[in-house]
Amino acid sequence: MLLTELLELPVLDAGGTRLGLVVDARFAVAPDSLEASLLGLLVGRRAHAAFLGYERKSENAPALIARYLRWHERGTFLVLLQDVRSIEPDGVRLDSTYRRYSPFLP
Amino acid sequence: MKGVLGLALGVLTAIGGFVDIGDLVTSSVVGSRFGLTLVWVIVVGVVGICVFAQMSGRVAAISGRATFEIIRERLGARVGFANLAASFLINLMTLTAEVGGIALSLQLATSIQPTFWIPVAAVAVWLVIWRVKFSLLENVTGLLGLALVVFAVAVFLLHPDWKALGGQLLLQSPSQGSETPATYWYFAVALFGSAMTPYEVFFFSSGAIEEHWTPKDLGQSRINVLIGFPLGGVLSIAISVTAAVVLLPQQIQVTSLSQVLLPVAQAGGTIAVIVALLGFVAATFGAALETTLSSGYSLAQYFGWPWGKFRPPAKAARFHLTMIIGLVIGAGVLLTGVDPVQITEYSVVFSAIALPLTYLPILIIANDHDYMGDQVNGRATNLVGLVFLGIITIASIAAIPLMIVSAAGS
Amino acid sequence: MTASLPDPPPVRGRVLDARLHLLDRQVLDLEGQPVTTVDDLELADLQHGERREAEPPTISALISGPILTTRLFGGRTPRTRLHRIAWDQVTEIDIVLTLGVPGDALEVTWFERWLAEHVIGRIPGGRHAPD
Amino acid sequence: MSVHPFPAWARRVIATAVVAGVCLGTAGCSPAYSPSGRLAQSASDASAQTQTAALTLRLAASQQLPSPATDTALSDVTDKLGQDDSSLTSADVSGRLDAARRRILDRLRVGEDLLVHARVLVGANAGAAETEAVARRLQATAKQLSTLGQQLQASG
Repeated sequence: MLLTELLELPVLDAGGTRLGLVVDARFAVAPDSLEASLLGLLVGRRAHAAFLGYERKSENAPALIARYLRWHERGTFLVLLQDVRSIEPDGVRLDSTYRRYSPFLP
Repeated sequence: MKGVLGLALGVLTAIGGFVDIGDLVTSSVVGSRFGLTLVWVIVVGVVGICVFAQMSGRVAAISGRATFEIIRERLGARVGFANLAASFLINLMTLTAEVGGIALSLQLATSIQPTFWIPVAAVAVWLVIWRVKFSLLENVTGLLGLALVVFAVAVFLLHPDWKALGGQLLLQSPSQGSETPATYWYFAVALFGSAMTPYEVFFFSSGAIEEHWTPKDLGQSRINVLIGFPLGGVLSIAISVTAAVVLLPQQIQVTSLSQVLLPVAQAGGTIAVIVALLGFVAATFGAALETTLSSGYSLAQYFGWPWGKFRPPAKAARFHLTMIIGLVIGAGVLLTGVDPVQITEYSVVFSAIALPLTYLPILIIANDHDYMGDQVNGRATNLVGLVFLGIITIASIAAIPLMIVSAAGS
Repeated sequence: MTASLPDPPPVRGRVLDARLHLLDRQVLDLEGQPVTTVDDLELADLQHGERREAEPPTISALISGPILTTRLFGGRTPRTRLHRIAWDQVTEIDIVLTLGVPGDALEVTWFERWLAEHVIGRIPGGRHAPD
Repeated sequence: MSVHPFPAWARRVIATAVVAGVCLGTAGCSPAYSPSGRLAQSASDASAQTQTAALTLRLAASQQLPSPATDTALSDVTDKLGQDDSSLTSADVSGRLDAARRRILDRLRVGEDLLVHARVLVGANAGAAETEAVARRLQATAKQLSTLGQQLQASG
């Protein structure tokens, strides 16, 4: 599968309620081999403004832009791969026991 | 001693390189129609270009990323592509205007038709890009462009009524004779666009990489920009003043390049005219080089192709092909007989429209520690940057409605 | 709201977001020459349907090519028209991605090489830098 | 997801239509597009060009403008006056405006004739007195054209 086939898919909970869109995919890169394995998906309200990443980074400047974009992207959260039940061409379904994590990058 | 020379050379180049066909035409048009009531826009525009040229140069020197790479990385493929399409077309328009400007300047010097000069100019621009080193082309056109100082000299030779001129500087009722407020603000946007044209930033940041800048070169670049650009802006203002002193009282609204020259002739006679024409050719030729290179830079940086004059052309084939195609299109458009002065007038307004999408990514990257380490923007720079982003956005939104209401300033 | 969410469990290695840190980035070759930009990423072991795999999916290749038109206008590009650069050729991930191979050895640079060979290189002076 | 009564493309079309409507509406009310506004514009353009010819002629006579620049400046004026001439000739107006159009065109053609004369004088390196006489007449024509333009603008 290509990354762009995953991005912008709707994300649904076990009951079929729409939670948002896949705005990005988080990977862990092994320090030596550089193998990049999928950790989870970032779910947000809108996909198209998320590339600036203010809601995931500690950058705070310029303050006005940072604050606006963070407000604009509020509600973005991370779900871990283990909480993803299925990925279909028309949407991503989560387990009933899924948990929301902070989208901030470590 | 070598350091001082290098410094002087950089500053002089920045002054001479600041003015292009857009500044020549727009400053003169505005001076001949509104006197000095719009000079404040040139001042604002110069401060803006100083802030963002400096910022893009700093980002390029520290992170090694030129402006269009950043635009794509920060705006994504889709919005970045929209920006590329708009910037590329506007740049092509400006390129066409500059090549047309060379042809018109050479016509003024020789009275041979521009249709003869257009292909000559396009081939000359290509040859210089193909074979001449980056630093050489920048320095020679910049230094020859200094001939435009003749406009500043002309201001004094005209013995204007300084008091009356000073009175015009203060922002007053925009209605000057038969001009409407819409026309006034339309030309304010045009003047702003001519001072802050995006190609200057593409060229400046890519030039930093062409010349392999390191953070150590930033001091020099800051001085070039902070002294050179304002002095270049003074030349723009001088052009405006000569038009305001000689042409405005006679109700001559500038519509051709030959009219820009008349006040210089009145002030300093034949010799001044010859010097001014040298300045015209150098300024338009230099800007034609910059816009041609910028067309290659923007496309290559978006798609990740190899680019730059420091590589042999065969090592940056698509970059060179883009520039050749750009020049062919520009010359082709001009040979249909369109008026380069009109292309210029539209290109500066469209530049103003495209400004926010170019300057926002620069401002954001200049704050990103991944790219800039601990050299991110300070608070003061961010404040000024944000203020300008606001001004740019307003100008960009207002441009089209003003263009329609004022019938493109007619 | 966001601030009140718990942090995810820590993992070994660097954590990055594909769109933020990989997509649309410049790719350089062994010698630092530009190769392409990252238009898309290929994910191995990730198929449509229920997730059963024990191992997490990994990035298997950088993709470049006319995928851009689909990212711009939607739709899908036939796989055969995509250029793959295997992920294990990536040697460094920074604000650019660096490969451990020369760019000329990669399929993605064929048009650049063809143009250099047949057009730009044939124009006098095209093969050496300006002096 | 909230449900919209129209699909996305329809909303886009509607938004574009509204923006275009507002633009055209303001343009319709703008004096720059009214028939009298356009006539006034042509008159003031022609005035500026005729005035330019007078200035160029004087600078050439006093040896302040080299001859290639003089030729170019005068030929630029000729081109622009020709454009004003053809747009006035083809202007579709009637009644009071048509009368104004004829008056402007009449003055403009006087200007064009003077310009031909001026170019001959420049080519022949004529004396200062002779050129000054033509320059004055060009200036007078420019003044008349400008007055005609202002009258049109004032009458709306």
